[in-house]
Amino acid sequence: MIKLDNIEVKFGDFLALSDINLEIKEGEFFTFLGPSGCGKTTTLRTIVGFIQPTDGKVYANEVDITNTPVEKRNIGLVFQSYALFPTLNVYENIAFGLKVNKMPKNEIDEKVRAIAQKVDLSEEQLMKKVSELSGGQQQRIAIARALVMQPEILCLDEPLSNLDAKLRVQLRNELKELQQKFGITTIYVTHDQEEALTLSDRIAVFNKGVIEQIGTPREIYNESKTEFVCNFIGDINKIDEESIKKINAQTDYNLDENKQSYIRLERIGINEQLPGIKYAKLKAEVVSFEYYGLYIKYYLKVGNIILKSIEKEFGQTTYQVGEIVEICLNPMDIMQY
Amino acid sequence: MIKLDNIEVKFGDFLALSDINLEIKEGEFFTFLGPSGCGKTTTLRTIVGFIQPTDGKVYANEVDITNTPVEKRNIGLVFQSYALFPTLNVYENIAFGLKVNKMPKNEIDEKVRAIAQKVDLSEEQLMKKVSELSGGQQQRIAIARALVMQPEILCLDEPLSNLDAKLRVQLRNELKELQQKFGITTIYVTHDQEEALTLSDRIAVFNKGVIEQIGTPREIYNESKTEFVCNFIGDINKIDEESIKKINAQTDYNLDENKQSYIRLERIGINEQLPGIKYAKLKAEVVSFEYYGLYIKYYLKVGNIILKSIEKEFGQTTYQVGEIVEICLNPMDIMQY
Amino acid sequence: MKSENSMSPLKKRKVTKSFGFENILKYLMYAMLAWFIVSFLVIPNINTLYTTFFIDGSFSLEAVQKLLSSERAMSSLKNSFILAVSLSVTVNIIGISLVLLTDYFDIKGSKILRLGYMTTLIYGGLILVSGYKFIYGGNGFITNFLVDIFPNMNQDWFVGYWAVLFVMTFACTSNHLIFLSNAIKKLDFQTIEAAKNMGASTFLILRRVVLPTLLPSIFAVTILIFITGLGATSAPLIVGGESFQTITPMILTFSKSIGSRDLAAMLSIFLGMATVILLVCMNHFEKKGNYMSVSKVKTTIVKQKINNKFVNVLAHIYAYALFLIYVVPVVLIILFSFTDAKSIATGTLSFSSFTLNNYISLITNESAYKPFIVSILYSLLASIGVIIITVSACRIIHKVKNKWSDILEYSLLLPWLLPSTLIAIGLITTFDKPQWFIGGNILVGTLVVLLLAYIIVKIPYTLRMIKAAFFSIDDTLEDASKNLGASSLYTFFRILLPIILPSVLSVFALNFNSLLTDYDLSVFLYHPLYQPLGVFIKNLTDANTVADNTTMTFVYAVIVMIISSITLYLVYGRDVKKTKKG
Amino acid sequence: SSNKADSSSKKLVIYSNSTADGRGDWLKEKAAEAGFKIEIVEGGGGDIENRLVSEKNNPIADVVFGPNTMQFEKFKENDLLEPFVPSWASEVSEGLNDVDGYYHSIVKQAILLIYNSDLYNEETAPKDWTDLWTNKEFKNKYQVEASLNGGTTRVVLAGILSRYKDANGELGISKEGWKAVEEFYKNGVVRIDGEDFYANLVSGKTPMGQMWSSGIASREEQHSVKAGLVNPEVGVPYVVEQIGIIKGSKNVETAKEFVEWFGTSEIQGEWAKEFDSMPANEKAMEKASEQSKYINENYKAQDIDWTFVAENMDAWAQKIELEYIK
Ligand SMILES: Nc1ncnc2c1ncn2[C@@H]1O[C@H](COP(=O)(O)OP(=O)(O)OP(=O)(O)O)[C@@H](O)[C@H]1O
Ligand SMILES: Nc1ncnc2c1ncn2[C@@H]1O[C@H](COP(=O)(O)OP(=O)(O)OP(=O)(O)O)[C@@H](O)[C@H]1O
Ligand SMILES: [Mg+2]
Ligand SMILES: [Mg+2]
Repeated sequence: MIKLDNIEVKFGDFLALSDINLEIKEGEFFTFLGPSGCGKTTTLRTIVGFIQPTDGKVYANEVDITNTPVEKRNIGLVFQSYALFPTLNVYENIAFGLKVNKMPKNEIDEKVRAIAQKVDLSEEQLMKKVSELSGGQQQRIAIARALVMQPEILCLDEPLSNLDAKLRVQLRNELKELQQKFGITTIYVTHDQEEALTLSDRIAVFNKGVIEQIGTPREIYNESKTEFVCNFIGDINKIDEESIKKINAQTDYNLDENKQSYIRLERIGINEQLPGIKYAKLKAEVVSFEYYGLYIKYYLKVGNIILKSIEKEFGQTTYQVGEIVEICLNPMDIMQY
Repeated sequence: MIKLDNIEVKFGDFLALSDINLEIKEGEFFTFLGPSGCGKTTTLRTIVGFIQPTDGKVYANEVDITNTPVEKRNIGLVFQSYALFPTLNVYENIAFGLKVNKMPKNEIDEKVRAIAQKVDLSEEQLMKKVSELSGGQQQRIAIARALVMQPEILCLDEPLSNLDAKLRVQLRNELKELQQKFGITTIYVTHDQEEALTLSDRIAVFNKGVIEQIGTPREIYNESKTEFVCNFIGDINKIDEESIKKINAQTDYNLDENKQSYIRLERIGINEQLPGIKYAKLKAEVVSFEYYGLYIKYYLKVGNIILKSIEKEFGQTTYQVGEIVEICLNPMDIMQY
Repeated sequence: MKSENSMSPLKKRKVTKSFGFENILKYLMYAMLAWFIVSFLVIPNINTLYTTFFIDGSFSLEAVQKLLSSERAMSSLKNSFILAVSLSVTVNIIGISLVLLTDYFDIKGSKILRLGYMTTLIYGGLILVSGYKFIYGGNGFITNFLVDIFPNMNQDWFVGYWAVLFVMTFACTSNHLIFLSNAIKKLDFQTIEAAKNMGASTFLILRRVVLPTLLPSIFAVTILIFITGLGATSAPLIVGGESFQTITPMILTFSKSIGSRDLAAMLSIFLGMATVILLVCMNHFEKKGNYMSVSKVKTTIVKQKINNKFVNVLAHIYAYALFLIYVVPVVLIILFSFTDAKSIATGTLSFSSFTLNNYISLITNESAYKPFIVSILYSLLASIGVIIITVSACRIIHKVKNKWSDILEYSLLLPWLLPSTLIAIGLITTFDKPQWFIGGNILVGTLVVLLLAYIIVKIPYTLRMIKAAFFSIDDTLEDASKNLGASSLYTFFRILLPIILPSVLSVFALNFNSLLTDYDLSVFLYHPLYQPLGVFIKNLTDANTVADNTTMTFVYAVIVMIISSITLYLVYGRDVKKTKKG
Repeated sequence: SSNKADSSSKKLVIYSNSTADGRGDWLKEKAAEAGFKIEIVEGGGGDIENRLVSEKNNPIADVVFGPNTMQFEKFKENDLLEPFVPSWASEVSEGLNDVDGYYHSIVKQAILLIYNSDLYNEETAPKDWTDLWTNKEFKNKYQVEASLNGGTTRVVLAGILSRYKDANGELGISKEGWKAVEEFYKNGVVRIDGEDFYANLVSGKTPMGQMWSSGIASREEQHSVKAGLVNPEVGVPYVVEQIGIIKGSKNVETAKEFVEWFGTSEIQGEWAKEFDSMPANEKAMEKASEQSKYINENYKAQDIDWTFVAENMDAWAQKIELEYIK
């Protein structure tokens, strides 16, 4: 569907993107994830056509579109700030692209109303000014405005980053539903790990203008290829040499003691007997915990380091501060770099 | 420390607050939680003195301060958007209140530098324009500006709501640390449940201008007094009559079948044998799941309803879509209204 | 998607205009602008300067010498600078306090006060100064009143520096009222509350928090005030007396006498250089300071109560005293337009002298309409023309950020460097003969030349105001429109223009109103058969007429005020209604 | 109004500085009766001059009348005029018409120093311009003009300065002469823009000042004041208002007809009667008012070398503007 071939983008002397290679498949929900300033927006803008790469090619359906102007690529775009036209009402915003294409009035009307219904905008809301609608409704207008053009690809640049937590979760779900309803190929830009994990079919993790890893959420999370990805994708524990030695001693697994070692929070069990595999067991002291409702996060002192672990919460704090517990971990879950 | 006695606030005809009674103890981290427009900010502004209640009294250390003007109450305030003075540099922003109080120059200097150090602002940053600093640093300036006045109480109105997820978590922790370091009585306004749960000593849940419940995070979460609180404080499952009947049949617990019944996600176990208490067991089909990294959220069909449950993630999806599982739940965990 | 698609590129969209056409239009616009600037801004003015310093082809500084040795020229020049500087202070004091009274503090009746303060938008120049003289001058209303109390006082107390300063201070607050009010409304109100929370008093907040944030707007209006002060004409002429004459009337006199035009040009260059220096300084200050609010969520301003009772009373007294200063001249002009010459001369009002004759004679005299029609049409066309030119220029300056756009911007500011009379002379000396770059036409003696002149003098001001509007547009809107397939042209007209329209309209109204009674430019360039209003009114008061036309000038003044009020209502009044409805 | 002019009437644009006080309207009406539809463009002498010069290549005016000989000399020099000798040229007093036939005289005007006769009588009033500054009693009692672009003002200056002609002096004027002008301005009161001289004369603010003779009668009536006219021994400057046709006019033939009509003793006589002017046409002089006749007979013309004045006037004006006006 979309293929980036060795894309490089420079702003003056500054190398914003280099060596970007990726292929997005039809119907896929593909996410660009990365910290601020890593080049996600730049990549997206290269695909949409606002930026001409200094090197490399952009292919759409195997045709080179590197030099096709923005207006002629049929790629929908939803901006971070929505970029709704403030002087037009909701209806006119959605109809804008169709009008530009000189579609007959009645056809426009039909399409606008159809898409409005699909994104749950009422007849009444269509006639309002965009500024009179809430953040969530504005997002739906922005999406409707892009979708009504029947683009083959829909690009979204951090569409949720301006919203508060509750609304973000709600809209995230709406977005996913819409994407599934329309089956449209979607490129999604975010720096929110949770968003990337729950929404995406595949994720490309960006860092400083290069792609560090491309893969499914599970691959990215559990088999992070680089230390950066491992750190960036979610909360993590760093294990020191001493503990690694202990783990090596207890299991027949041979971890490299000189490498940086990491393990995810949920892979550490407390006082747990897990079946099957051979586990390493370490003594730990509960130093503190944080209440999250859904789960409790425990801070456990093991030797000289603090390891975090989560436990599902059953109404009572299972472990008290000061309590000595035994934690178990599977050496296979340790990622080393 | 602070006591609100039967506070009522009207804007014209609109009753924004009624019957607000609460007491905040010294050194406490007290949170106002509630949806948008419920009156959190109004309550805070009543305490700070921007709003005169139409009825009721505000006490500070048992002294009636209802009619004391803003300038004379020694209550620090950190605004949602920080409200830093754009024309003053960081140092001048922090020194502003002291200067207003006509403190000698050298004393101001001492205090500003001391507080700056405590909130981790470097000498160099002190001389910068506020717009040149990042969101997190700006927050610290805002807090330093309030703290340098040595207020007895620090009020914060959604100080994190403008930030992105990663920064929010980081700053939340910094905030908690600062509060503990200074041991200052803190009133915190938020609509983010996670924030409220992890930060607070006690929470007051607001809804439509009244307080629905005051309590510790655990009380609020696990013993929600009203349906609203139960729904608002976190993700929840609604259980239908049919399932309640089954549960009543399996246990000697007698739940009211005609009431609305709720259970939290983490209180539902899948294929689990929990010791001690008598559990109800229900057959369920896994219909879908969502990957969160830390845990997986399963959607389980039980009779005519879908129940959600979370499981700690150990690298493989424990249950497959379509799989028939047995869920167990403790009738005591069911909240009824 | 479907297999037939898989080998084709993304579905091509129909695009409104073909790409080539757009490009041609774009370059056509560039060419037109370049042509306009070179033909009408650069060549005529260079021409003036050339003829000033190159007498018979050789460079000469005779003019400088003459001026330097003229006490009168030097003192007038000095006075102009004194006036410009002192106005920059006094107008800011009054202007800022006006804005604070109407938009920041909670003053009773602020809506009516605002209307009163806005009277300067509907009349200016000669009419305004005459109005003030009519009140404070020798036989003026106030003077008569004062003389009754202090019989020994000098009746001609209202002359000289203080009189000029007084009149111009109150005459020049329009820009504050419009642009500073906007800035106050954009203030981040939370910063005010934060300061309050830290114990700051109302006035400390004003000084330390509010005013610093308004500085960029204050800088911008200060430039305008300074330029106005340097170019002051009517006020010094009428109330300056012998002790306080400024340079512009002298430039005007010199430029009317062909043999002395070099002096006029030379004096203008002094003023121009001062303006340049000022612009450079202001730009420097503007860049140095930081005034961007860091707040993401702004709360709108709530009017501040003045807690101190005494100060509150004082503020109200001050507000209403200002109101009277603004409104009384207007009211009296209206009242006296219904009286006879004698009442006006003696400054007395009585029922017996009330008459409708003035208006009747205006209505029945067909030649009296003509100047109105001429001026309305000219002002309308010129205001539209100047908007078209500056908006297209701003579009380029905004989009193309390079050396050329800088040159474009600065060349459009050129007319600020010369007083309007010199611009008129530049046009005359350049276009009184066929010029190839305008197709071999002669412009002098045609209707076009005055239109051109009106457009030229209004460009710098318009540019500054509209540029600000352009730079506040969210860039992503343009991207979004493009992404939906719209051409640049379509995007511009459908998306960008509507956003800047409010600013465009207010600048349009201000331009229209000020051109309506222009005299300085018109007198040089008007087509003799189409006399504009400013010239017409001035001729009415000319010393060579025997008939006493003072009543008629009052009548004309009233009608001008009515037209200006209608313009303002069309721009602002309707706007207010719309937002209220919405 | 011009209703009487039928559609066939011939259109003309006329520039003039001499159409004030109802002269313009009167002329329009009379011309319409004679079959001319004229548009009059009014303006001060300086304005008219500037206009004609700048419109040289694209003239709008067909006829100009009113400016004085000095100014017409300049027009001629600038090649702005079309030569035409009307039949009435011979009826004009000797030496007033242009010898080359470019312009011809219509009205003579004495430029006088006048005073409010309620406040001064022949005894107490000044006897000559020079008294204004030599006699301290008149300090700040007379009005002067700050702008030297007006025709009358320039003639007054010519009257003063030509008394001090000195080939070695600055701009042809002796030191003494410049001193005189300096004193003249120093002791006078500058007229403020928008103020009316006669109003000030009546009120006593400045009871003396310059006036052109044909304007006196109408103003006396308007302000009900009697003006005293100073009659210096050296005489008073007379200026002659001329008429000419603009070169390049699109209506030269009509213009010629108009000039032919306007200068006749009949029209000039009526004009003189109506507006109290002193016609240059000797035949028309009979119809002039008593006062005009009186002035004509009793106020002798000051001997002024107009060529010399015309050559230097611009430079003088500039010098005075720069150095002597306060
Ligand atoms: N027009 C430009 N000129 C110069 N540098 C630019 C330009 N646009 C982007 N950059 C730089 O390129 C880098 C990548 O920017 P980009 O906007 O792609 O980041 P991003 O990953 O989208 O970050 P964010 O999450 O903050 O939006 C940044 O360092 C940015 O400063
Ligand atoms: N000055 C005012 N005049 C009129 N109504 C007001 C005013 N201030 C607040 N309200 C109303 O009072 C109610 C409570 O407002 P408040 O700002 O306290 O809500 P909040 O809980 O802080 O909400 P949010 O989370 O959106 O900040 C809202 O319905 C609001 O519209
Ligand atoms: Mg970005
Ligand atoms: Mg709030």
